[in-house]
Amino acid sequence: MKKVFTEAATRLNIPAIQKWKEAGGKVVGYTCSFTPVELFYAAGILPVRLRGIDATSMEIADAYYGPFVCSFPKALLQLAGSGRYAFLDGVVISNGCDTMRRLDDCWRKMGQDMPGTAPPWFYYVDVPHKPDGHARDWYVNQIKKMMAAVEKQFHVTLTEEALGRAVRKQNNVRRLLWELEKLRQADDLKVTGAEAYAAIVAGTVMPRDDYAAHLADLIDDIRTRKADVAADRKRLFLSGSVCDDFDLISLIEESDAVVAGENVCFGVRTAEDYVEETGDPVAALAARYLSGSVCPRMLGWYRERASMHMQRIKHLKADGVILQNIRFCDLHGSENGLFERDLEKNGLPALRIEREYGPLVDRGRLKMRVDAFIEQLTSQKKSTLRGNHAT
Amino acid sequence: MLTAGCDVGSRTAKAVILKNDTILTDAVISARLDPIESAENVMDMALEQAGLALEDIQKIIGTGYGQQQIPFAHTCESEIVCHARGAFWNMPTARTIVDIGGQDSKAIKLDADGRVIRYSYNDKCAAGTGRFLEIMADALQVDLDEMGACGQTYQEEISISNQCVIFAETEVVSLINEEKDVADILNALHCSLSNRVASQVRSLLIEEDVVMTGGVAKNVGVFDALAQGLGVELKPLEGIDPQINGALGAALIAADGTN
Amino acid sequence: MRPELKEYNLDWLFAATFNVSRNLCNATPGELKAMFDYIPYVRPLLEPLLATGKPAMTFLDFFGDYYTDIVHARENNKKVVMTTFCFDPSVFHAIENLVPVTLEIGTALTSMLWKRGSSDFMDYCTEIGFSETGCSSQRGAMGAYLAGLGAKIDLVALNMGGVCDTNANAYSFAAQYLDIPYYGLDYPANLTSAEVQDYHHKDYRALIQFIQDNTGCRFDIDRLREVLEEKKKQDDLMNELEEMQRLVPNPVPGIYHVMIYAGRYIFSGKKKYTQMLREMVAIVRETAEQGRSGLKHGPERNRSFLAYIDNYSLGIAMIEWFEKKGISHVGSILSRTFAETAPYTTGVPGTSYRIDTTSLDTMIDSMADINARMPMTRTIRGPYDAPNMWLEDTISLARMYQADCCIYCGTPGCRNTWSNVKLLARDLESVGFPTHIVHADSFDTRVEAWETTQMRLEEFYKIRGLL
Amino acid sequence: MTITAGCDVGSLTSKAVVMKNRRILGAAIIRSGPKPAESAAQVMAGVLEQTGLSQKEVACCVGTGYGREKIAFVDQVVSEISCHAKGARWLVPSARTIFDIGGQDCKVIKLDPHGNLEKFVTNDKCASGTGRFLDVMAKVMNMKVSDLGKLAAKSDAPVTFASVCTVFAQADVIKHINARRPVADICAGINTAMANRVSMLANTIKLEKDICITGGVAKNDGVVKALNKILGCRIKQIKRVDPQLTGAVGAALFALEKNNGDKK
Repeated sequence: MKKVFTEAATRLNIPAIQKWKEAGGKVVGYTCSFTPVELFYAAGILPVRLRGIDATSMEIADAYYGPFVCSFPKALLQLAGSGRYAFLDGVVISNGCDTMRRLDDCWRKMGQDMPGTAPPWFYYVDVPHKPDGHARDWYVNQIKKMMAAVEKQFHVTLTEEALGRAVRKQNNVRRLLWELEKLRQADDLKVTGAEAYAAIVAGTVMPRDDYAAHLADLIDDIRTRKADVAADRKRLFLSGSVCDDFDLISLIEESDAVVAGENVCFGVRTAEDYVEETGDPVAALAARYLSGSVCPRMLGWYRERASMHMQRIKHLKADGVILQNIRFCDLHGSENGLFERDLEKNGLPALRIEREYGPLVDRGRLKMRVDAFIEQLTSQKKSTLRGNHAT
Repeated sequence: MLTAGCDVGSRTAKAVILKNDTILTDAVISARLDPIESAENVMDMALEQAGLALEDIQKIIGTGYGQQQIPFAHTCESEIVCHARGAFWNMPTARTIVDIGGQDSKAIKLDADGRVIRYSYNDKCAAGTGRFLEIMADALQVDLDEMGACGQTYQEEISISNQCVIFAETEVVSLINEEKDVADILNALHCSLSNRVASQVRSLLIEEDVVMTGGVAKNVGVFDALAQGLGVELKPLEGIDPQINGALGAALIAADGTN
Repeated sequence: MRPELKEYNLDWLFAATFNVSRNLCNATPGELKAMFDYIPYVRPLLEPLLATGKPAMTFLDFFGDYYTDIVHARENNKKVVMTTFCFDPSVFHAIENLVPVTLEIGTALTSMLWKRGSSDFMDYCTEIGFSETGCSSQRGAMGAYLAGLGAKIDLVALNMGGVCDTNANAYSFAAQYLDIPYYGLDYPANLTSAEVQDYHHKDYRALIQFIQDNTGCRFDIDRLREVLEEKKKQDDLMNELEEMQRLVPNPVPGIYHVMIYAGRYIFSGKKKYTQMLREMVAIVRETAEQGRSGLKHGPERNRSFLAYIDNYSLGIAMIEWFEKKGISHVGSILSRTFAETAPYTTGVPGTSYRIDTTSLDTMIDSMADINARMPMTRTIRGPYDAPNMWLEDTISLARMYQADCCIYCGTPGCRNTWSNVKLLARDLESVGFPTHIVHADSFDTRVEAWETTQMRLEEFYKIRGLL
Repeated sequence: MTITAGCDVGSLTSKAVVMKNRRILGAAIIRSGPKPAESAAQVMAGVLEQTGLSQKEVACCVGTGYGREKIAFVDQVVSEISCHAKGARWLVPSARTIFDIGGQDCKVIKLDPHGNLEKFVTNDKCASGTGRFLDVMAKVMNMKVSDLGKLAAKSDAPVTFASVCTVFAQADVIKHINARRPVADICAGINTAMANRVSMLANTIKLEKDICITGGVAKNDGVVKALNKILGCRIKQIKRVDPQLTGAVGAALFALEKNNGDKK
């Protein structure tokens, strides 16, 4: 376990961010993985994915949001309202889903009620709900607009060179993450889900150079390891709504299972998952961020997601899949239903769970279901499962 | 002139008898299954204490969950109005009133003349109501009236965040199984309830003085946690049992009407 | 789903219900009374509906046509397209062999007409893997079609992505579950910029391509022009009703609103819908001339604006309750057009649409603009407090119709409005509109019993001194 | 001859079963105390006394249920889902689907033709559809849960509940009582509400016949009848032992397998 990763994955204002601020650097938070972070790196700004970790109560957030909405944006609002996000110089909110785009409404209102709880700069970016044709052109323009807004707000100029450099750096990180994925595909699994997940989450909040170096270390270290952490344990794949909750991973790994891979908003999905380094960088960014339609917010593109999902699960040699979604997350909530159906058609057992974002509640009930799921995998003939991977 | 208010709630029934605008007597009983019976019993008790008969009372106003079933009430008033009236009479500086009842919790905003300007009920979730505490008291086998004091002695801060009351109960059971201290669990429950209610009050924009009415106000644990959740000073009613506030308000409104 | 329910076809049930009830219009009061005893659950909708006279006759008539078309779609070699309420269907009517099915209409009807509402269909959606917390307005009828208890759906086309992802998500689930093609128009937060308009136009052309590819049929230009010309007339008639609604007392009956938008969602651009609107205008004119209110009895004691949608449980219980209390319903966000000729849209460039039938291109652009300015695709797309969005629309409409207060009614499945309705209510209060938030589900009485909703409403009107 | 035992420590009740080969020697059910370890010891002691055996004569013991991790004397722990499947399959060999409705949650378990655990669903969203729902309702009606079923049988017009939420349904019950609705109809309404919730959960996995029901609620004929009606099929009820013991029986059977396995 790399301390720097676990720390980054379990704390909000991590040393790396504090150092960055002390050096006079700007920090901008973003809510959705469709935000092209490269342009912030190019502007010398640190983009940080917003997380609602350890929001134990919602007395502030519930004053703005209604009762029937996802607890993730609520948790973000709660933390902002309690001053935990005071280090942000700006926030980019996008239309990830209905509730998330309304974070803009709620956060601005809270800023009026409680001075100092809103960042000095809000930017709303309109990501199309389809990846191709006129939608892609649209997104190119939106990225250009956002770049102009960043230049104006932070008094910087975004040169094509700078953008190119940022793209190359981020691509390097993506390739490293794919290296990690490849290591997790090995017959002998050398890294636990908790460890890998920490590394992946850390990648959404740490400065690039810093992160790339640590990630490279981790990968080298894993290569030297001998023991198979999945020996006589089940390899599980975790999928669904955004998840920053390490208790969930450790709860799964406390039972006879290892999380071999995950598909939850961040991280990489395929070896091809990088930004074209030649030609117009903005067009390349738009193309990459819309490609693969990796989130159910890309309505009508389920088949693409499903096949990508299936490929990864097979290559990671998962014995079963845990499909989780946050309560009131309709997008993942219903897509998990389709995944469950299609996975089981392919002989891959799935367990669906609905949870609240943030501190794990009801550990006992959850543990019972994970244990039972593992017993289910054991009692069914492995051959049929492995057989599928072979094909 | 004699007026009375009768507040039939889901867990208790209360009655207050007023002479002009001084409280002659008040009574609180635990509710019977049949609201009519609750109403009659509590009223008889109050009348007996005051040495009066029902006919002596010029006007009786009913309120609360079972208001429609009160046989002897001349009219009914909503709990909102009654709690507002009672609290304002008790504390003319009150601008925001919080009442946690058995079935629902209410936040009420008053203007300088004690008129209700805005109010809200708990979001559709029982985890923000007195019922929450009742069920938990059951699970912990603690007397409802002792929960508050008992929770004050907590050592460790734990959080119970489950949305569903019944699942929260499961959470409590597992905390007991983890051999957590009852005081710590109670404190967690008080915070969990208070935070739900706090957000409800915040959405109306808090204006001081903020006063808490209703039986739950006697639970110091909830009272303190709520004050913390609101981030302002929370005031108790002066010199009366907060539980009778609804009935008191009803009696006062009855008096207003007859003057 | 309960086995016995699997024996009935939803479209057929509706077709039968409306085809029978359209004959009731000529029935004597005695006959009606006898009839109602046999249909206790249909009565709460049918009785107040029939009370409106002529418009009801036309309304029942085209609803009968609508579901009969759906029932016979197969044998008439017509394709069935599943779509949503805020999608203007005139484009479908411009194609010979295409029949639209609108889920929200089916859900509302089951909630209004059936004892258990559409709860069995809603639960069926959960049973096949759809999110239980999704919006009930789709889950109701969707369950029936996914269970094969309605017309076989050939394709899905709608316009809610970006405005209401929850809605679009239900349709994309249906398309995937039935393994049929899907196209959704996509809407950014902004409404008025040239960039957005261009995006709308391109998106709509792609939709038309999609429809042609998947139905194997082309648009009949003359037919399209005919439909749009008809729609112009309809907009003008709706505007006239809206205009008269400004009078005190308000001569427009509350139930008209539901009839107007229900009709619009299925019959926009069709002659029978125009006819219903004409009949309404005639009646309202007369009422207005006599200086009467549209209420069945008693004076107008309060004017309430529905800041979102209406409640469709137990017939039209809420609208009937308004009637009883002397509250005149001055419309909801759903019950209006945003045509450039509409009283409150004139002078606000980009927020309204113009129907231009000069060429195929101008007609397609017009349809794109109409769809981008349906009640919800216009009003709840951007931040609630941005220009021409939810707050501004609500305030200007409430003021225009001299509303005394606002009521929010919706569904717990509405991520959009439940994310900011508390803010809306606050702001409405601050400009002087007492606002009540109903926690019930407009389509599913299991969420909150109507008695509870009614009790809270009573309390609101009483405490805030509105009656 | 091998003696094995199963101990099922639930949040409301604790059960223990002692088996000789595949024959049940003794069984006990007690109310769970606050400490699972103690409840386990207590219920186990009870069975041993009943059967005149001592702990060391038990070749192998498997623990299950809510407090399984806390039981001192077990050789292995298995989740209650597997144990209920195992036990039910042994008690009703034709069973392919098992409803286990316990105090705190409701599980629907599907077995493949060989009796392997194929799929399961549990109620994670809502507590209505659990034994707790009936407890709470019975408390409001101030009658015993078992009477709900008996009385419901007399009803031909069950009331409908506005809310599915256990807590709000309580208010509904009170409302119906105040409205002077016949008690039988209210009881029937409670059972139907419960059955509706369970059937929705059950239908999320394709039901295979035969279906059998275990757990405390299995003893409530009213709910079972309502379920039969809604699902349109006959649920087999466990007669050989108290259905509440199914999990413990399954655990004892697992213990036997483990024991034989270890010998080999």
